[in-house]
Amino acid sequence: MALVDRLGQTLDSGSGGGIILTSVDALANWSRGKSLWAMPMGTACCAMELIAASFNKFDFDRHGTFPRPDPRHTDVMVVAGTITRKMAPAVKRLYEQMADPKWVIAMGNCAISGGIFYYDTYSVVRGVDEFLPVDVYIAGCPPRPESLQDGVLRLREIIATGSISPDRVREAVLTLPSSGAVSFGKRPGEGEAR
Amino acid sequence: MNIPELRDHLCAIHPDLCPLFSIEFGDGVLSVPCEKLYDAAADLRELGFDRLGMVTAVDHGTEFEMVYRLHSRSMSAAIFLKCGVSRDEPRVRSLVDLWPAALWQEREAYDMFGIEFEGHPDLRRILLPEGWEGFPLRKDYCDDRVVRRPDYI
Amino acid sequence: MSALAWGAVWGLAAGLVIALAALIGVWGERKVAGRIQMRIGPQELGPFGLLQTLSDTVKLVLKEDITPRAADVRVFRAAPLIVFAPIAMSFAVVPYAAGFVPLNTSVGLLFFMAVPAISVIGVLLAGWSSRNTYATIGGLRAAAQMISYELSRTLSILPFVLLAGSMRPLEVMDAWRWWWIPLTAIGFVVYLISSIAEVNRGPFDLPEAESELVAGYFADYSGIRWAIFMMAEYGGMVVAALFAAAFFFGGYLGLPGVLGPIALILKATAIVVLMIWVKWTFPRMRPDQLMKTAWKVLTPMALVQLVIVGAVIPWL
Amino acid sequence: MSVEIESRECVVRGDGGVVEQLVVNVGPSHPSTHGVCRVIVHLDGEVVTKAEPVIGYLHRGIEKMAENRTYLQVVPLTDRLDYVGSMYANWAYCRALERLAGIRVPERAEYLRVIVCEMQRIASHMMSLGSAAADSGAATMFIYAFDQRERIIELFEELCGARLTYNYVRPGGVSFDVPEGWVETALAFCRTHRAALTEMDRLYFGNVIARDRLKGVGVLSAADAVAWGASGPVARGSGVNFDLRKHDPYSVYPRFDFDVPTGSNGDCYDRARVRLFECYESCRILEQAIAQMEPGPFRTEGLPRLLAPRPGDAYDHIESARGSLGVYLVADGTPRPYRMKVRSPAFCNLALLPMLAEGHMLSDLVVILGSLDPVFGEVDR
Amino acid sequence: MAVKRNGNGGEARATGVEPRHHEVGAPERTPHVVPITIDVSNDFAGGVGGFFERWRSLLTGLGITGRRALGPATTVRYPREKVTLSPRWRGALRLRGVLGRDDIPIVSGPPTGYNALIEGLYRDDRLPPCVGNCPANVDARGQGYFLGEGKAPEAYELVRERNILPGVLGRICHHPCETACRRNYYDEPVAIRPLHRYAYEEYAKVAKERLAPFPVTREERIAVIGSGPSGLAAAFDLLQLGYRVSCYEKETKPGGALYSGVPSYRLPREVLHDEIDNLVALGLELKLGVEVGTDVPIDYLLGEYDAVLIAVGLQESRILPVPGHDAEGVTGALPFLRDANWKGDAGVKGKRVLVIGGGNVAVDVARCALRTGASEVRLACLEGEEEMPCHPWEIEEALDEGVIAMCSLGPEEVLVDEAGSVRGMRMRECISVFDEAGRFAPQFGENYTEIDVDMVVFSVGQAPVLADVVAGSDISLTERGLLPVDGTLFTTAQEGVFASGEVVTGPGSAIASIATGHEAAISIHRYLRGEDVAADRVARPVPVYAKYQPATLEGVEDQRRRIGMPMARPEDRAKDFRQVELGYTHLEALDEAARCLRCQSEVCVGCTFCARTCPDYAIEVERIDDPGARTVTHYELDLTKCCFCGLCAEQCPTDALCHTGQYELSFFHRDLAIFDRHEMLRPAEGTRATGRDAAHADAPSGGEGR
Repeated sequence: MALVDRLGQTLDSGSGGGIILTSVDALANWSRGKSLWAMPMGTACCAMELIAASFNKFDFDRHGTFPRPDPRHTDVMVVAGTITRKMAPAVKRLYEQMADPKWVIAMGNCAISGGIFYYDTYSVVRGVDEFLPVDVYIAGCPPRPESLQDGVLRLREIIATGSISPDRVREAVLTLPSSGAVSFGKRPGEGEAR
Repeated sequence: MNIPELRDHLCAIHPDLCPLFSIEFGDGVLSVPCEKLYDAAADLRELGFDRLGMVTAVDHGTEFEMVYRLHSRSMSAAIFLKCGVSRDEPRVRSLVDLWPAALWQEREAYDMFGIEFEGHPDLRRILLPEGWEGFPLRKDYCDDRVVRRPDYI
Repeated sequence: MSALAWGAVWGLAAGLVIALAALIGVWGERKVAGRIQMRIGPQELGPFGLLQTLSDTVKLVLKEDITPRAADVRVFRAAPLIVFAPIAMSFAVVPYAAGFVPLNTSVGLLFFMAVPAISVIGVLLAGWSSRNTYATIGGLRAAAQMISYELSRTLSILPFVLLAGSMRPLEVMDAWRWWWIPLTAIGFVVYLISSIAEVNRGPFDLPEAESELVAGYFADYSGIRWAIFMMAEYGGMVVAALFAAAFFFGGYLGLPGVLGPIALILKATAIVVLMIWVKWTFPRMRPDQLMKTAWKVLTPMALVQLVIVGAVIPWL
Repeated sequence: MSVEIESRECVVRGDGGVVEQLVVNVGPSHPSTHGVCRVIVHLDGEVVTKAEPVIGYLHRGIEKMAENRTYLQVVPLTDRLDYVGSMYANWAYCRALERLAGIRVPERAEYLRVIVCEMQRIASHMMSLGSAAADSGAATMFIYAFDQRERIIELFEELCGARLTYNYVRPGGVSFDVPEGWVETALAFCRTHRAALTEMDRLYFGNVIARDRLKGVGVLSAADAVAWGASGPVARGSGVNFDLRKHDPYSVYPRFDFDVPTGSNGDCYDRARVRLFECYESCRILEQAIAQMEPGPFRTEGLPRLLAPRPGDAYDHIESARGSLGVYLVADGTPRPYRMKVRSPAFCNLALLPMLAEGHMLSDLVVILGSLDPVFGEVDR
Repeated sequence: MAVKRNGNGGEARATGVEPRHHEVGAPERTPHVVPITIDVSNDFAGGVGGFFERWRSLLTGLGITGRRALGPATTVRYPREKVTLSPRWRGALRLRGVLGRDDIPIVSGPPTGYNALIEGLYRDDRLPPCVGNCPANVDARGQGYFLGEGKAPEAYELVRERNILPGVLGRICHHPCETACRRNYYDEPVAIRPLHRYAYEEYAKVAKERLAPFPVTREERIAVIGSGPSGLAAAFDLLQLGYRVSCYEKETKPGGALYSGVPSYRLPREVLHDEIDNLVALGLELKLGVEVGTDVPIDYLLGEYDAVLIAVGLQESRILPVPGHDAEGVTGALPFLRDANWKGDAGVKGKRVLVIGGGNVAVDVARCALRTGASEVRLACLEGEEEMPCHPWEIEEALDEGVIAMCSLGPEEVLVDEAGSVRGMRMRECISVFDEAGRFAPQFGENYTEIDVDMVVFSVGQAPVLADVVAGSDISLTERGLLPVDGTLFTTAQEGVFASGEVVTGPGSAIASIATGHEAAISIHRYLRGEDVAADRVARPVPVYAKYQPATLEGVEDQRRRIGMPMARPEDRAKDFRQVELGYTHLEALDEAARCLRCQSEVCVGCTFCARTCPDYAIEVERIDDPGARTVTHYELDLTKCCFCGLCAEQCPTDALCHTGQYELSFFHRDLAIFDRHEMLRPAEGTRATGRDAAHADAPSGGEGR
C-alpha cells in the first residue's frame, strides 16, 4: 500500500490537501466498496451457500463481487465454515497473503463462535476473530445467500468510513445500542448535537 | 442371506468359530479373542466377506472393544467382528494385508483411540495434526481447551 | 515536434485505447458469461453495469502492491510490463481504416506474428520470479503452449501473404476479395483457436488454470501489476479479434468513411464474443492434449489451408 | 494457495537415474479440493509420482460431541456431516437409533424419507458433477448443474424450512408432512430435470475435451474397488454392482422399480456418468414413491423427548450419494449415546486417491479428486 | 441409453442418449436383487467419422450454451426483490410473549358459547391438549395458573364452569387431561386431578362467602330426572342461564351413580354431598326420594315443566347367559356395588369372590369385595394383561391390595353345587379378543381352567331401565328398552324431552356424562328460546392427542418430577372404606401447579425445555418462582451459537418461542448477536439485525409437526 499511503500522507499534511483528500477518499471508498472481490474461505456447510451466492439465482456479480481463489487478488475474505485448530494456521496465512486494504466477513455461526461446535469439542476454534480482525459477522447456520449479500452490503458501510490517510480512519460506532438499530458511520458526538 | 442362515453356513465351514457367534439387535456378531482376530478375519474373508466396511473401537472403560464390520456381496450379508483389547497395552494385528480398506480406517482408530496396529505400514495420525497429545475418543481424554456443556438434560 | 514526444503521445493514446478495450472486454466477458450462465452480471454501477470494471480498476490501482519476500524483485516487477508491451505494440499494425494503420511497415504481418510472442518471456519470467510452485508450473506451461501455438497461428495467416503477395497490412487489405472468406475458412478456425491459446484463455487457460494452479503465473501478483496482466490478456484478445476481423472478414472494406472502422469494430466484437462464448462453454485441456491439438490437429489443418490457397493462386 | 513453502527433492528412479522432483502442496484451501483437503503432490514434470492426501482440516469431533448430546440433539449434528447431502446422515443415524430403541416408523414417513433422500441424491450428484466439471474448467456446466440443485433446495426449503441443514429425518419419522402443492412441484421438477440431465450429458460428457480429460484417467479396477472398501458411484463406476438399495434393501426400496447404473472402465468418466444416470433413476424412484405414498401419520406419536434405548449396539447403513453411509451407535441406557461412529463412504473412497493419481498429470489429479466426490464434513467428521 | 434386464424383462427405456452398450461381465446375483446394469460408457467412433464427431461435439456445446444465453436470467435481484420464503423457514428466533409481561389467557365463557370458543382455539392451534382431550373441556391450564398464583377459589370456580363437581371428579376422574398433558413428552404429566381436589378443599374453606344463588331471569322451569353427573351438569348450566331447575332423584341421597356406583374409599360421601349442597345453594331444587314413573308420572312433569331432561343413567348389570348363571351367588356389578355402598355389606364376608370383567367397574367391585370382607378376590378378564380396558393405575392399586388378576380367560360355565349355589367357575382360554378390524370378536382356545369360588360378580356391561320412567307417556322405547336420542343434540322424538348421560352414551366416564349434560343444556336453552336447536351448533372437536411412551427420568432433576400423591398403605386401605389417596398439602399443590407448562398460551413460562433441547446450548432461561410474582427474568439467546435446527421451537409447549422469517443477520460486533429477553420480545422492525424482512417477520413458522 506504499504508494497510496504516501499519497494519503502527503495530501493530509499539505495545505489545501484536505479537499483533494476528501475527493480521493470518496473515489477510493466508492471503488473499494463496489468491487469487493471475495476470497472464498469455504470449509464446510456455509461454503455451499457461498457458492450459491455467486451462481445464477443470487448472482453476486451484480454487486461487483465474485470469488477469486487467489488471495492476492481479493479484498474480502469470507470465512464460511468451521475452522479447526488444524486449519487455523492456513487461514491466517491466507489472510496475510491478501493485499491491503482487506476485510473479513465471518459467515455462519461456526466462523463467528464455533456455533454448534462450541461445546464439547476439542478441535474447533471458537470463532475466527480469535486470530482474524472480523468486520462483519453474519449469523446463520448456514446463512442464506441473500444473507451473505446483505453482509457484503453492510461491509460497504464500514468501507465508506475509511480513508487513504492513515490519520483519518474514522472509527465506526460499534457499541451495543440500548434500543433501536445499530448506528455506524457516525462520528462520535455528532448525533448528540441535534 | 439372513442371520440364522449365516450362522449355519459359518458353523458348517468353521465349527471352531461357531460358539463365538451371537445375534444382537438383528446383527450377527462374532466375538473372538484378540490374538485370533486376524485368523478369524482371514477365515471370514475366505468365506466370502469381501468388503471391510468399518473399523472402529469403543472405549468400555475397562478395555477397548475393536469393532469390524464385514460385508459380503455374494451372500448379501454382514457381520460384526469384535474383540476386546486391554486398555494398558492396546495392540491388535492389522488387517491391511487382507483388506487395504483398513489402511486409513486403522489409522483413524489409532488417531482417536491410540490403538497400535501391528503390521500397519503407515501408522500415523490422520485427522488430528501431528503432535496432538492424547486420544480424544477415549473416555478419559482431558483437554483444557474443551468447553463443557451445561449439565442439564 | 520531436519524435520522442510524438511517440509519447502515441503511446499514451494507445495505452488509453487498450485500457478502454480491456475495460469493455472485461465487462463484456462478465456480461456474456452472465448470460450463458443464466444470470445478469454486473448491474449496479452505471448503465448495464458498465462502470463496474472502472471501479475494479480504481480499486486495483489503490491496492497494496505485494512483492513476495522470496521473489526475484526486479524481474518480478518488470514481468507485467514485458507481457503488456508487446501486446500493446501489436495494436499498431492493425489496419483500422482505409489508408490508416498506425505503423505502416512493410513487414506488418510478420510484426503481428512476432511481437506478441515476446510476451511469453514476460509470462515465463513472472512465473519463475514468483518463487511459487503454482506460478512456476504456470509459467512453464505458458511457454510451451505459446510457442506451440505460434506456429499454427503463423501458418494460418500465411495464405494472406500468398494471396496478396505482400506483408504490408494496407496492401493486403487492398487486395482483399470477398471470396477469400470461404477460401480461408479453415485458416480462420486455426487462427481463432491458436489466438485463444496465445492469450491463455479457456479452454487453453492452463497457465493460469484456476482449478489446478489457483492463478498460475500471476498467482503472486496483486493490485496494479495484476491488472496489467489482465489488460494484456484482454488486449491480446481484442487485437487478435481486430486482426481476424480485418483479414479474414474484410475489416473496414465496402463501407465508406467512418462506417468502415465501425464495421471493423463490430466484426471484432463478434469475434471477441465468440472467444468468450468458447471459454465459458468448454472444459480446460490437459497439457499433453494441448500439445497434441497444436501439433497433430491445428498445424496439419493450417498446412492443408496453405496447400488449398497455394493450389488456387495459379488460377487467379 | 499453498500453505507451506514448496520444496524440491531428489528421487532415484527405478532405472538408476536421478530426477529432481517438485513437491507441490495443494490445499488445504484450493478451488478444487472440494473443501479443505490438502494433497502433497510430488511432480516429475507434470506427472504425479506420489500424491499424499492430508485430511482432518475439518475434523470437528462430532463423534465425541455426540457422546455429550441427547439422542435428539445429535440429529442436527448429523446434518453437518455430509453437508451436501444432509438427509443421508439424518436418516442413517435415525435408522441406527430406531433399531436400537425399537421404534417403528410409519409407512408414510418411510416414503417421505425415500423421497427426500432421492431428491438429495440428485442434489448431491448435481453438486458433484458440477464441481467435477468445474475442476476440469467447465464453469458453466457447474452452474447448469447447480441450477438443478437449487430447485431441489427450494423444494426442501418448502418442506423443512432450511436450505442445507434440514434436520428433517427424525427418530420415528420425519419432522413435517409435505405442504400443499409440494408433490406437484416435485413431479414437475422430475420432468424438467430429465431434460436438463440430457442437456448436461450433451454439453459436458459429449464434449470431446471433457472426454479426453476424463477417459482413461484414474482407472480403478473392480477388484481394487471391493478390496479398498469403495462404495457408491466410485465402486459402481468400476463395474461393481453394489448398491445397498438393492443388496440390503431397506425402508420401502424393494417396492420400486429402478436400475443400478454401473460403469465398465472404472475411470473418471464412468464414475461421473454413473452419477448422471443415477439421477435418472432417482427421478423414477421419486415418481413411483409419490404415486405410492398414502396418507397417514408421518411420525411415530408419543415418543418422549428423551430417548433412552436399552444398552447395546446397533449399526445401520443407507446408500448415500457417496456410497454406503453407516452409523454405529452404542447405547448404555442413558439418554445420551455412549459412542457414535459414522462409517463415512467419502473417507473410504478418498483413500484411493494416491493409488489412482499416480502416473497421471497434475491436471488429472484434481479431476480424479473430483470424481471421488469427497465431502470433507463427512471425511473428517 | 439402454437397459438390460435379467429376469422378468421389463421395457427398454430411452432417456435421450444414444446407446452404445456392450455386456459387462456376468451380472452379479444376490438373493434380493434382479441385477440390472446400465452401461454408461460411450465413445467416439474411430477414423474420419470420429474426427467430425469430435468437432460436432464442440458445436453442440456452443449451441447449448448459446441457447441458454438467449433464455431468461433466473436471478433474483436481491436487495430490491426478495425470494418468497417458505412459511416453514427457520429464521431468527423470537418470543411472542413472556411470563411477567403477558397474561395467560383463561378459557372461560358462557355455556352457550363455550364450544365455539374451544373450536376457535383449536383452529388457531391454541388449544391446550389437556383442555382439548377433556370431554367437558375443563380449563386445566387456567386452574394451574390460578393455583400457581395462590388463587385456589378462583381455580375452583373456573373448573366448576365445566366440571360441576370438581371435588368429586378430583377424586374419581380418569383424567384424560393428564393423558394428553404435554408434560408427558418431557417427563411426567401435571397432576391435574389431584389439583382439582386441592382446589375443592381450599374452596370449601371459603365456600360460604362465595356461594350466592344465580339470579332467576327467565320464566321457564325445567325438570331434570336423575341427580347424576350429567343431570347436575345440565341443571348447573340452566341455572346459570337464569332458569329454575328441579332435580328428581329416586333415592334418598343425591348423586346417582356417584353415590351408588362409586365406592366410598374413592369418593367420601361428605365430599359428594357438600358439592351437591353447593349446587343447591346456587339455586337448584332437589326432590329426593321421588321416583319418576312410579311416584310421579312423567306426563305430570311434561305438564308442569317447560322441558324435561332424562338423565337417569344405567341401573342394570348384564349377566352373561352361561350355564348356571341363575345360580345363587351370581350377581351383577351394579347391585353388588349398590349393596356395598348403601349397606356397607355385600354379603361376601369370608367368601371367595370372582369378578368377571376387566373394566374399571370390575376393579371397583373387586376392591369393594376386599373391603367388605371377602377372603379372596380374583379378577378374570378376556383381555391380556396389556390390553385390559381399565386404567392401569386402578389395576395396579388393586393388585397392591391383594386382588388376583387372571387374564385371557373367558367364562364358560358357572359350576353349581347341589344346593343351587355357586361352587366354582369354569373358564376357557381366550386367544384374541379383537379381530383384525378391531371389532370385538373373541377367539377361544382349548384350555379350560376351573376356579373354586363362592360368589361370581359379572361386570361385563350395563343397561338402562327406562320402562318405568316413561310409563304412561307417549315416549316410546326401542325393542331393547333404549330411548331413541339424537347423539349430538340430545333431543328425543318427543318435543320438550331431552336425555343425556349414560342413557345416551352407554357406560362411560363421569366427565363424559358431564359433557353430555352441558350439551343437553344448550339444546334445552335453545328449545325454550324457540331457536333452531341444530343451527350453527359447534360439534366439539376431538383432536387426536399422542399417547406418550413413558419418558426416561434418568438425569431429571427432582423439581421437575411430578409430586407423588400420598397414599394410604395398601395393607391398611384394603380393610376399610377410608380414602386411599390422601391429597396434596398446600406447598405441594403450589409446586405442582407451577409445573404446568401453560401450553399453547404463546407466553414463555420459563420451562427451560428450549434450553435443555438446544444442541448448541445457546439459550439460557431463568425464572422467579414466587407465587404471585412468577416471571421469566432472564432469557438469552446466543444467536452466534444457534444452529437454526428448530428443535427449541418444536419443544416450546406454549408456542411462545418461534422462528421468524428474518434471515438477514449481519452484525458489526459479535456481542450484538446475543439476544436478551428484551431483544427476543422485540418485533422484527427495529431489531439489531440488519436488513429487516418485515413481510415475513410477523408470520412466524414453527409449531407444526410436533
